[in-house]
Amino acid sequence: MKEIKHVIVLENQMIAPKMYSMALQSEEIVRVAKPGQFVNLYCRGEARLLPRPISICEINKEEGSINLIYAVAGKGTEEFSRIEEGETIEVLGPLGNGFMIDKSKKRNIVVGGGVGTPPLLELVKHLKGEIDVYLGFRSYPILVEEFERLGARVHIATEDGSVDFKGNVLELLKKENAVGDIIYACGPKPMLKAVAQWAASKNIPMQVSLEERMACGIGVCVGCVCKTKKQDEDDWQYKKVCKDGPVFWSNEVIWDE
Amino acid sequence: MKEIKHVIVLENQMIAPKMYSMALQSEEIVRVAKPGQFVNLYCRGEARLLPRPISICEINKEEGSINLIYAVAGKGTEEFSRIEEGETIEVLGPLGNGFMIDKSKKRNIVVGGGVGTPPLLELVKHLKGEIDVYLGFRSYPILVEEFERLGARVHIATEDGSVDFKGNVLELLKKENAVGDIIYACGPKPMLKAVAQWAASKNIPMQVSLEERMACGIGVCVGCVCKTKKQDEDDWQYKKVCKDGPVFWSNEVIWDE
Amino acid sequence: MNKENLDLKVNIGGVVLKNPVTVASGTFGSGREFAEFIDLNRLGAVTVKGVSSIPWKGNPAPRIAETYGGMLNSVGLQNPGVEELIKNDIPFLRQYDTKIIVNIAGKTIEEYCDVAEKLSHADIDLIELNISCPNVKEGGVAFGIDARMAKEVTREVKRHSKHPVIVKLSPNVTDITQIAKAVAEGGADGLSLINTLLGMAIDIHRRKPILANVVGGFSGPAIKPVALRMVYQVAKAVSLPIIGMGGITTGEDAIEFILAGATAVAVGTANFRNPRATMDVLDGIKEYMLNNGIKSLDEIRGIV
Amino acid sequence: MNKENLDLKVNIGGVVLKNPVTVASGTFGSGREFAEFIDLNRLGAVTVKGVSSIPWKGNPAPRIAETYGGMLNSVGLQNPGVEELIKNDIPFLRQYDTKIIVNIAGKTIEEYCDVAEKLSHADIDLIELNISCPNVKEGGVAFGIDARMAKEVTREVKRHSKHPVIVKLSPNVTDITQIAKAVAEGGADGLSLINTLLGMAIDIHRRKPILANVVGGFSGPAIKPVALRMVYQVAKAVSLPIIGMGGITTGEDAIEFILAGATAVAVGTANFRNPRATMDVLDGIKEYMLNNGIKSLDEIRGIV
Ligand SMILES: Cc1cc2nc3c(=O)[nH]c(=O)nc-3n(C[C@H](O)[C@H](O)[C@H](O)COP(=O)(O)OP(=O)(O)OC[C@H]3O[C@@H](n4cnc5c(N)ncnc54)[C@H](O)[C@@H]3O)c2cc1C
Ligand SMILES: Cc1cc2nc3c(=O)[nH]c(=O)nc-3n(C[C@H](O)[C@H](O)[C@H](O)COP(=O)(O)OP(=O)(O)OC[C@H]3O[C@@H](n4cnc5c(N)ncnc54)[C@H](O)[C@@H]3O)c2cc1C
Ligand SMILES: Cc1cc2nc3c(=O)[nH]c(=O)nc-3n(C[C@H](O)[C@H](O)[C@H](O)COP(=O)(O)O)c2cc1C
Ligand SMILES: Cc1cc2nc3c(=O)[nH]c(=O)nc-3n(C[C@H](O)[C@H](O)[C@H](O)COP(=O)(O)O)c2cc1C
Ligand code: FES
Ligand code: FES
Repeated sequence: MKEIKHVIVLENQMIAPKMYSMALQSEEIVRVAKPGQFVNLYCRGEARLLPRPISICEINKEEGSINLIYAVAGKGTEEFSRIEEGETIEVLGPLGNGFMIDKSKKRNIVVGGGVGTPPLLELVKHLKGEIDVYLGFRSYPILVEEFERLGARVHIATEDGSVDFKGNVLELLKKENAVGDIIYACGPKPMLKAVAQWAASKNIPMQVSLEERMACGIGVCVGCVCKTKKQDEDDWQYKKVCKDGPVFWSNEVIWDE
Repeated sequence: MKEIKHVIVLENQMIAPKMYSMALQSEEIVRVAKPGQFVNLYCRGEARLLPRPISICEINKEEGSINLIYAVAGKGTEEFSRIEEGETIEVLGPLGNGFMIDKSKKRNIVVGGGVGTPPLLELVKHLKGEIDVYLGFRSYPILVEEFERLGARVHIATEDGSVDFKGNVLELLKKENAVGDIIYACGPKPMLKAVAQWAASKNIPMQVSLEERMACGIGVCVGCVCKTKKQDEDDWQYKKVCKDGPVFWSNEVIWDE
Repeated sequence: MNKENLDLKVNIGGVVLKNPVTVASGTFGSGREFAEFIDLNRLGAVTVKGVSSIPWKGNPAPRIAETYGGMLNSVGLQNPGVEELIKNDIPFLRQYDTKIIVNIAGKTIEEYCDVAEKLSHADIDLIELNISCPNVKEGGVAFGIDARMAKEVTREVKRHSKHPVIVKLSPNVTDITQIAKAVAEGGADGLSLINTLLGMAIDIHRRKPILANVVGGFSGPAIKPVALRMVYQVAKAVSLPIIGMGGITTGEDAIEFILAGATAVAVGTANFRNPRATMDVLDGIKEYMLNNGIKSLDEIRGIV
Repeated sequence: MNKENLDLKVNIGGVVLKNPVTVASGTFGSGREFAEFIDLNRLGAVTVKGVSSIPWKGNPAPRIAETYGGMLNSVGLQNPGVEELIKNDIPFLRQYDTKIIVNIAGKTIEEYCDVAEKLSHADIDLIELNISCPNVKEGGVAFGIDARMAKEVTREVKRHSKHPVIVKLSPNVTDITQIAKAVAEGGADGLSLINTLLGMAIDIHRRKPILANVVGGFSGPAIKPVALRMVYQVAKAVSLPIIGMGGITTGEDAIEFILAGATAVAVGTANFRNPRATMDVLDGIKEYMLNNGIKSLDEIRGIV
């Protein structure tokens, strides 16, 4: 039977302002996890009942551990940031469907924005062919060396211009005349929407990993929906980000919300 | 200004089943505390907002610490029992008025029931003359040696007869033909009521330390009341246990609730 | 006395549940996902999420907000319609030795009756008539806050249903006993309460309500005192069996509701924090009975 | 911009508070005990505990129960009467540079008017008319759940009071905007909301309600979503200034209420857990204003 597990926190370090890297020991998660899936982390604070969904950033087969990278965004993640190595945390996962990896594509474009970047790292490990990673941040890039070590070409945009290109990731894609056969992306919704429009104009198929506020993470509460097209183009339905996603084909998503 | 302090827990040990002894470092409390006063302990668990009032059991001038003895009665005290030495706890106090010690009395009777026993230990240290301590427990006596070390004669009753006299403390008082000039008592209300009636029949003045559910502990919520007589015998009023007590003259208390 | 000879059976509108533990509609899907976490055979009943006669799209996201010890939702009864439920979920649930309660929604009396009628030939045990969803503007809650309308919709649905009908009450009323009495007059076979309170949360950084729908249904441990008070009041006012709910997380919570007069209890929001919550509640009830020498919950039901 | 040139002043019924932070009646006594913990001069106003025309004994103990993230009380407005307040507490509070709001209780319209009249010659700033205490059987809450009676008591108290009158609303109603509108028609100078929800807790070992009075007023962080929703609804429905309360513990909570439309905020149950809660709330409001470049709360009040 599935259950929430108490797992050991092997590492929990600040890697940038308000940004932490956490390693969790769990052979069970490692055994089945795929790039683009996420886990539910649970808070100790009794005032906070709902799980915090966090994407899997790396799956370390040898160590039997997974890596998560999370931003301190509120009370729950603030609580996580104070956990010391060796303590335990309650976790459920892996959850959701990961990226639908197409190894036949020769030229892969990977687009990340801010804390949407982490799940792309494990993804890149599974891609074949050329990989161009376009990342946008407010001011502190993360994971750049890690992507480079995997042989990807990394292109960086920062809003304040503190590193490399000053501007957003779409402007960077345009400026560099990015070309590819497929796009995998994760980041804030406005960024995904903008890139999806660009991809559509270039006729490049694109997968997006979405975020939404969740109550269960396992598909029962119908809380975490995104608007998607049905077979007949005019009609639409709400799909569950946690269970039907978090990865969707961008042309399925209705962005107008 | 007064404030809730984070103090260090010097000791936190089980002394009997579900019964713990906790030492807190606080020069400030030690400086002003009196026998029969209590402190508010606050929970970490966010679900539990209200303070847990616990009587001061001993005031250690040299160590600058106080001792508390508490039973695990519910979620809050259960939480306290898991605190490790060296950690901190939030505390406010001392609160309430202690016993009104009358050193002119030659023969002191001290009556304790269960977890009502602890505050009597510090009291006994301040009494002059002969001291007879009558204690009633369900089955595990506590603090017996401590009272004896102070030179008091200790008489014990247990409900299940596992130690000494089998029965309650009133029966013990009667059986031993207890005599004295004053009684100081703390314990469950039915016990206090019964002993108070006996004391009245013997014309011995008696002080009782009461318990009531509290929200503030500082006299503002008017939650923790006990029914007391007014000057004119027929009339009555609710007094605050936390601020007007917790110690009252037994003939002031109206026991019929 | 041991765990085996405890009598946990309860009777709701003529249907016997083997134990008093069910789930709150909308917090358990149709049970499929939870079958991976717990043995559904151990539940007295599974209450499936609200269905309407045709598919409902529900409200825009965000639909979820966390609050101190609770949560808000504005799902708005998104569901694939009763026919889909009958085709896919009922056969799945019937594999298990547990009763099936179907929560039904509608915007008009006709819609409610339509669902009830469609369910009449389905292999289910009880209908739970939801007249209290705060997330649907037309109908839904309107029926739950007006005694006359509550009585009418109950009577009509009873006429169209082959199954016993439990009516689920809204807590967002001045006097819940008045609605309970009206529904009893309408012929309800049981009551369930409470549905969610109406609440709100604001994102102070975006300066907007967190929920796209502005307000939402408030549930979880935070609301338990209100739920318990209402179950107590209603149990004193009418003699129908009550499924009590609102913040139940432990066996001790469940015992509080039973002492207040509930026949059965439903675990809701607690399922999100702990998918085994229903089992913990059931085990906790048994433990309390053993520790207190209680053979049947009838000994303590409503004695407060 | 720095802390000094923030404009925190608010106007309630013609009375200017130097900042929007006051306390919830009954959670602060008359301020005397809190003067040992905080500088009362920093409060926009002190709202003293409810007083009646003659002393009230209140309800039997236990009067307090803890719940998940909240508490219940059934104090029942124990108070020494308005004359005692005028003699002892008002002169004490007047030593401080803060406004004085006196919360008044009564069982009949005559009793309410009597208190208001007696206060007319007292050196206070505002009267808060409590028509919503769930712990007093006669009168009290009855006025708060009936629009007609709420209007009438407001009108009569206004006639007898020299001070502006804020009316404190009960949340235990189907539609709080209806009561708010009635009270506005009755001539109220402001509103405060919410009073406590009606709740209950049971001791499963003694198999009895924890409160001697069976039910009690439910307050604390747990109830914030209901309070915020009601403040939002009422702010949209009437144009009177609102003192928002219900679970406020931090500056962020206070900002939520102000975004929902509250003119001022009151800190209640939080005072019991943290005697400095009012100061934390005030400092938190200022910090939010500084971080977001807000000079006056008028810029954000009610914009949600
Ligand atoms: C599928 C998925 C994957 C994610 N992966 C990552 C990741 O790898 N790294 C990372 O830093 N963040 C990630 N997030 C966002 C992360 O879940 C939130 O930042 C986090 O829940 C905030 O919790 P908090 O208690 O700190 O914030 P609070 O604002 O105090 O949280 C209050 C409530 O809102 C919810 N919430 C707040 N912000 C978000 C958000 N952006 N998305 C979803 N729920 C939110 C919380 O879960 C909680 O229920 C992911 C979200 C989703 C849905
Ligand atoms: C003045 C005073 C002195 C006390 N001194 C001691 C002492 O020295 N040692 C000791 O073991 N106990 C003492 N108590 C009792 C102690 O306060 C309770 O046992 C404790 O608060 C229970 O908390 P809990 O969270 O474990 O129980 P829970 O039942 O989970 O508590 C729930 C709520 O009820 C209150 N409560 C429960 N039982 C009592 C009670 N008997 N009296 C008052 N409030 C209660 C709690 O404070 C809390 O607000 C004293 C009580 C008072 C009023
Ligand atoms: C996400 C969610 C969805 C819900 N959907 C329904 C529903 O479809 N029908 C219904 O009658 N109640 C619904 N409810 C209300 C619950 O069944 C229950 O009455 C309420 O949540 C109180 O119980 P709890 O505090 O244990 O969750 C829903 C509640 C939640 C949290
Ligand atoms: C112990 C206690 C006593 C109260 N007494 C009064 C009162 O005398 N008059 C009144 O109008 N409200 C009274 N209230 C209600 C509060 O003023 C406030 O409306 C309510 O508690 C909600 O705010 P909170 O959640 O911040 O406490 C009392 C509340 C508590 C907890
Ligand atoms: S979070 Fe519950 S369905 Fe997705
Ligand atoms: S506990 Fe608040 S007055 Fe005693």
